Amino acid sequence: MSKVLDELQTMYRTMYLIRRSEEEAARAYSQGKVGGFLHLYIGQEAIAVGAEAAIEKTDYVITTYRDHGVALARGSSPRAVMAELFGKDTGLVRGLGGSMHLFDAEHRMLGGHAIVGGHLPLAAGVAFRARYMKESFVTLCFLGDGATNIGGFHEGLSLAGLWKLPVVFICENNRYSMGTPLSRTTPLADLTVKAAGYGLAADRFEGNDVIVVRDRIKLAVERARSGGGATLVEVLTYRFRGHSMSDPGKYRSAEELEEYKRKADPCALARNQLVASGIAEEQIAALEREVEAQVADSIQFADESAPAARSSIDAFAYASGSSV
Amino acid sequence: MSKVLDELQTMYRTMYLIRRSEEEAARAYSQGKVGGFLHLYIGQEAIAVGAEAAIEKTDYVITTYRDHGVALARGSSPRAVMAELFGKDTGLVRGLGGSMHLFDAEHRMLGGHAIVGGHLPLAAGVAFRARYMKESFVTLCFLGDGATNIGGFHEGLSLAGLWKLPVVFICENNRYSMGTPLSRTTPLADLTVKAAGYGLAADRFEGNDVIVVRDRIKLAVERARSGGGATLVEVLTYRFRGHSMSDPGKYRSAEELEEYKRKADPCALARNQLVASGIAEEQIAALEREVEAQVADSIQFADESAPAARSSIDAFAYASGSSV
Amino acid sequence: MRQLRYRDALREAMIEEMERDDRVFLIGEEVGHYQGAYKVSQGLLERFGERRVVDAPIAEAGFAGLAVGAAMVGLRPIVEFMTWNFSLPAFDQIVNNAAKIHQMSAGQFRIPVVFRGPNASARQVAAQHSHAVEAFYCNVPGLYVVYPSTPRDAKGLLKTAIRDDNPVLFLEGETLYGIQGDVPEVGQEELIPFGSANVVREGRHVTVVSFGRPVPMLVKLADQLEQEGISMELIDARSLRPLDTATIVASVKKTNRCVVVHEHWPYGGPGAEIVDRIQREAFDYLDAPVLRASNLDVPMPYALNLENEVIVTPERVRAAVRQVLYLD
Amino acid sequence: MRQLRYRDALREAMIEEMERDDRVFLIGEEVGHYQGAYKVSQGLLERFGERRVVDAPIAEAGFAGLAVGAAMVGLRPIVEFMTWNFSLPAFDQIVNNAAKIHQMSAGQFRIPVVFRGPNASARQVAAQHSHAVEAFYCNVPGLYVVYPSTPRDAKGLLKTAIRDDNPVLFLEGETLYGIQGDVPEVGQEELIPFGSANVVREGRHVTVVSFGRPVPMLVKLADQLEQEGISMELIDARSLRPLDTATIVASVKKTNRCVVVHEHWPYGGPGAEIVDRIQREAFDYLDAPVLRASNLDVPMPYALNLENEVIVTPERVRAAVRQVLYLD
Ligand SMILES: Cc1ncc(C[n+]2csc(CCOP(=O)(O)OP(=O)(O)O)c2C)c(N)n1
Ligand SMILES: Cc1ncc(C[n+]2csc(CCOP(=O)(O)OP(=O)(O)O)c2C)c(N)n1
Ligand SMILES: [Mg+2]
Ligand SMILES: [Mg+2]
Repeated sequence: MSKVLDELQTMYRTMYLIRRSEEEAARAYSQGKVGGFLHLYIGQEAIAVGAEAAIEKTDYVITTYRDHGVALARGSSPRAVMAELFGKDTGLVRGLGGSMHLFDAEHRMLGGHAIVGGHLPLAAGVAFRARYMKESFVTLCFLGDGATNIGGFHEGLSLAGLWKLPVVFICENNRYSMGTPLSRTTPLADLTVKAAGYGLAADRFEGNDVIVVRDRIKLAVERARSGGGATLVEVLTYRFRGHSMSDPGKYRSAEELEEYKRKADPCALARNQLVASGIAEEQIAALEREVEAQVADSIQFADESAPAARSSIDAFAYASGSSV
Repeated sequence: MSKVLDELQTMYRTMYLIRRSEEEAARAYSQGKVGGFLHLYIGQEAIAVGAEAAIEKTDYVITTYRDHGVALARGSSPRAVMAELFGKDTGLVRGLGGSMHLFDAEHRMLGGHAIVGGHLPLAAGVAFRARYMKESFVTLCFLGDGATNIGGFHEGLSLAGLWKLPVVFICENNRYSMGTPLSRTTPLADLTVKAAGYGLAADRFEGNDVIVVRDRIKLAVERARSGGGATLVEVLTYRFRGHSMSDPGKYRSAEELEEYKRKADPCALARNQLVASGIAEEQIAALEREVEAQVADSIQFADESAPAARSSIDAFAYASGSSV
Repeated sequence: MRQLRYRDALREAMIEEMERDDRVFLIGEEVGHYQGAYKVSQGLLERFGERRVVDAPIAEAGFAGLAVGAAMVGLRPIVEFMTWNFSLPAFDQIVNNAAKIHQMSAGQFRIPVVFRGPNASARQVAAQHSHAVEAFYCNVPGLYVVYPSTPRDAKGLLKTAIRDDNPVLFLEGETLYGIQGDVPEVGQEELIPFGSANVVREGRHVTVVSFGRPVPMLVKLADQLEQEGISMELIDARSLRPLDTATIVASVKKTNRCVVVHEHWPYGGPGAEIVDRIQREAFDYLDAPVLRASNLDVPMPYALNLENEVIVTPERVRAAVRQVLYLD
Repeated sequence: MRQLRYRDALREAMIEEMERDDRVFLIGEEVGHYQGAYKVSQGLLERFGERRVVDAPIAEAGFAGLAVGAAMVGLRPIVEFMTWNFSLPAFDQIVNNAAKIHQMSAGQFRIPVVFRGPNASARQVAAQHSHAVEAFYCNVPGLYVVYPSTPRDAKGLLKTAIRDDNPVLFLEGETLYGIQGDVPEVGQEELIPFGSANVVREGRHVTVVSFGRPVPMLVKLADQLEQEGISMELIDARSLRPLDTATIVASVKKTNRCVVVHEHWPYGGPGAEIVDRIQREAFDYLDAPVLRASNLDVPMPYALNLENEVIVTPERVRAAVRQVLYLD
């Protein structure tokens, strides 16, 4: 199989892993096995997966509370992710963070962050290290369309623009912040109009085709890596579920949702591309079965793991020791 | 005398009042009669005065800690302003606010505010009232060039843009925020590039000619008043003194300062215009003597006033009563 | 009396005050079309329209500041923070503008803004979403801080807050929204004044002072302790700033022992303030040091079993009560 | 010992630590070319260059957050707030990011950031520029808070802060920068650990606990009281979180009386926390309630005569001392 096809297949595999993982997480939530807020990534899989394909393992990513897709795309263990949602000691962050706070140092995933806009300055800081140490890594910072009116967005982009930091801000415009359509949060039709105000480059595209996402993000990544500074990328997408599990989604019509599902399902799109490229249905189905098994395994693992450890309550309030 | 000339003379009078008032305040500061921070408006007089000439008494203004010029332009009593700097009970805010916090409800001056960017959302709120009550007043919000990177700027402009609020943001770009030239705080040469990111109109001009300031601000004011929404106006200017009295101003060359003083002194410019329009030197001198006397009177008044009242400490922590 | 949910009592207070005074309006994220993240504002958009029920974009410092500005020129905004956690990006607006403009202007301007929303933990929402903010804000002169635990107090205090000419921080509880309780009939207007604590239950052996979310748990605990022979007086401070020191001190002078119970972290805050006032004003009456039972001094963990240990538990309160009674 | 100004001691600590560790850098407004608003960083730009002495635009949440992000990936930033007042717009970054990322990531990331700058009133700068912020921050687990009052403590605590792997809030004083005092010779490295109070002066009749700016005033007061026959033990807590409860309690067990003195507003904060711990741990030793002398509970006025009354005065401390000694 060609390298290109191989990559598409790998990307589809991850997207399907995210999709199925999220669906099972939703089921677990309704069974009471997952608590708190659960923000699903269903419908947006092409973005995390395409972006991941555009960077190196040595690059960094940081994102919002809607973070499962990014973590899985980065390579975090599906078992550890699921166990985290279940609040288990085997979870990615030992049951301390839950759905909104997946951190994975090994995979250079700098967290899910739950205060809208609060992580953009952090992203600038991570990129600041590259400049400070003359290192060539790039930082990807995911954010929602709803985050573009808050101070953290402005200050993060201001610093990135001023110091030409190697960071790519990826605004996943899923057209809603919670129940509010974009048209009621900004007078702009195109969010990248904001980029010029920070001296940033900009890009904007429909983000349901994972190949397109990969290639367009790559442009911004290369710009950052080669000293060209930061880019604000607006990726148009749609979330197929409510904002979180507690949102019945009454603010949009069933027709609108169905239309997006029919026309813009990133998983279906990628699958069709595989089929169109001549991959046998059989082979795809095998891959999907493999993923199913992996997701089932992650659920079982999470189910059977020991609950978060009592000792974790005190163990992590402060870092012990110092650099001395 | 023509109405036009009359207006120019009135504006010059106010500019000269500000200039001389500030000079005397500086002297009083060095005599220990004024404490805390003292940020002078010298060099920027055309902006407050030109802007005032562009609005009605029923309009509102709000500004930063560099607020003496705006208060005097609005019509606050020079006595009360000076007494405030002296910390006296007869001060505009009874010695509670000092230089940075001149408020004057009667003249619809909504204060000097000392947290950079913090007052922009307030300005949006004042303008919000006009929309809420279907009133036609306009709000002017002054800010420094250094305020354009902070969250308050972003959120204030975002709301003003979203709801098309009748507010004019007047960025007094005096080329420095404290000791930092603009080039080290933003990659932009033109701050109004930011306006598009909020769906605001923009304007930008040299602001040392008070007539130009009046006419250009008027355009923005009319836009606001007629339902056209907010404008970001960048007015280029220069401050002739240090950031505050404690700043020796080592970050700029004597030549640069002298050049601005020679070419761009707004008071000298206005005076020259009066002369060029045929006003007799004698008449101008008489007006200046009048101002001198007024300033001397304000100093004497401040000097002789009783200190801030002990009772003011407790009297204003809370508003007594309620709307019941 | 009529039974009402805490959530509905809040809504009723807003409706009554909005009908009474056109200057009152509600602004916040998802308060309108979405009917409120926690449905406190359900139906308000339909009733009052977009002019008075304003959906704001995610810009807490922006709309908190907008409310302060609007108040300076005579409007009376109610700001809903989707949760109080999101007031942290607006901290400067509350502390530097809302709290100080009245004083800085020597009384020329008033800031009649109510900031409200759910406070403290809300079941497994982890470290960034579980702040009990009263320890931050109670320190600040110029602000009032209230934290009702019953539907009746919710309604009566919110009406007072809306009519007050000062900025009022109004703390609610996500897990309180659903509780039911007595509320006076519509038409029987009740304005509960700030600075008056509520003696929820009289007792002889020990005074327990609390506020907000832990109160319902303490009512149950009082029953249990009763059966164990311990008579517990329960005081719901409900208004934290101003604080009704007199009622608390009078109780301690009677029982001679006190435990203060709260959700905020142990260092400082109203918890420590209440202890300080008691030891200062009832020093000669105390038979034991005043103890506190509170959340543990750590960021809130997500896992339910850990959260249940971090949030103040009845067991910790019971232990403290027994300790001040020298029972162990 | 060598005499050094507080300001110069801070600078020396930064220089030594920056020379020791290339990952340490300074960022803030006017710290470089302008040589620091209060000249703490004078000469640092020349010495270390623009790479390590970074002038930031006015964007406190931005550069505070940038520092946290940089720390997550191994740098060790020192953030200078021109004054602590300007940390209020960055409150969320400090409370939600700096304080919590270590815990939320189950220890995968460390946040070795020092946030420093002058705290509390600085002579007639009025309501928005006079905050004593310790009452806001000491409540928050995940943070350390220190507040030295002498040049020696300033240097020794700042070095400890820079080497610590946790976020440390380092409070200085505009009116402390100029004071001189003993500092060990260069080469005689001194790291003062957090959580250890300093018994500035021993005494028999009453313990006065304080921290930060009021301490020099209290040293003078102790002299005066001595002449009036009152022997005052003065404890400078200097580390507020963690707090050296043991040293404070031991002193109170000796003197049996205590006054806590601070600049922050009276409601809550470290002031109330210290009282609480004393009444809890030295209950049987107290001959009088613990009293506090603090700034008045109002926004800071501008006029000098009013400011002088609002800031905690020696007269108020003296009155409290006499009261706990039942002398009036
Ligand atoms: C400062 C802040 N305000 C409010 C919230 C509550 N909240 C969480 S997510 C969200 C909507 C965000 O929308 P968007 O940025 O478009 O991201 P999406 O959820 O669509 O991925 C809101 C209002 C928050 N977490 N932080
Ligand atoms: C949030 C905040 N950060 C820092 C300061 C300290 N400070 C006061 S004025 C100033 C410079 C502002 O420059 P600019 O906005 O250009 O206004 P100008 O003084 O030139 O009129 C700074 C840094 C402050 N007041 N508020
Ligand atoms: Mg969205
Ligand atoms: Mg400027």
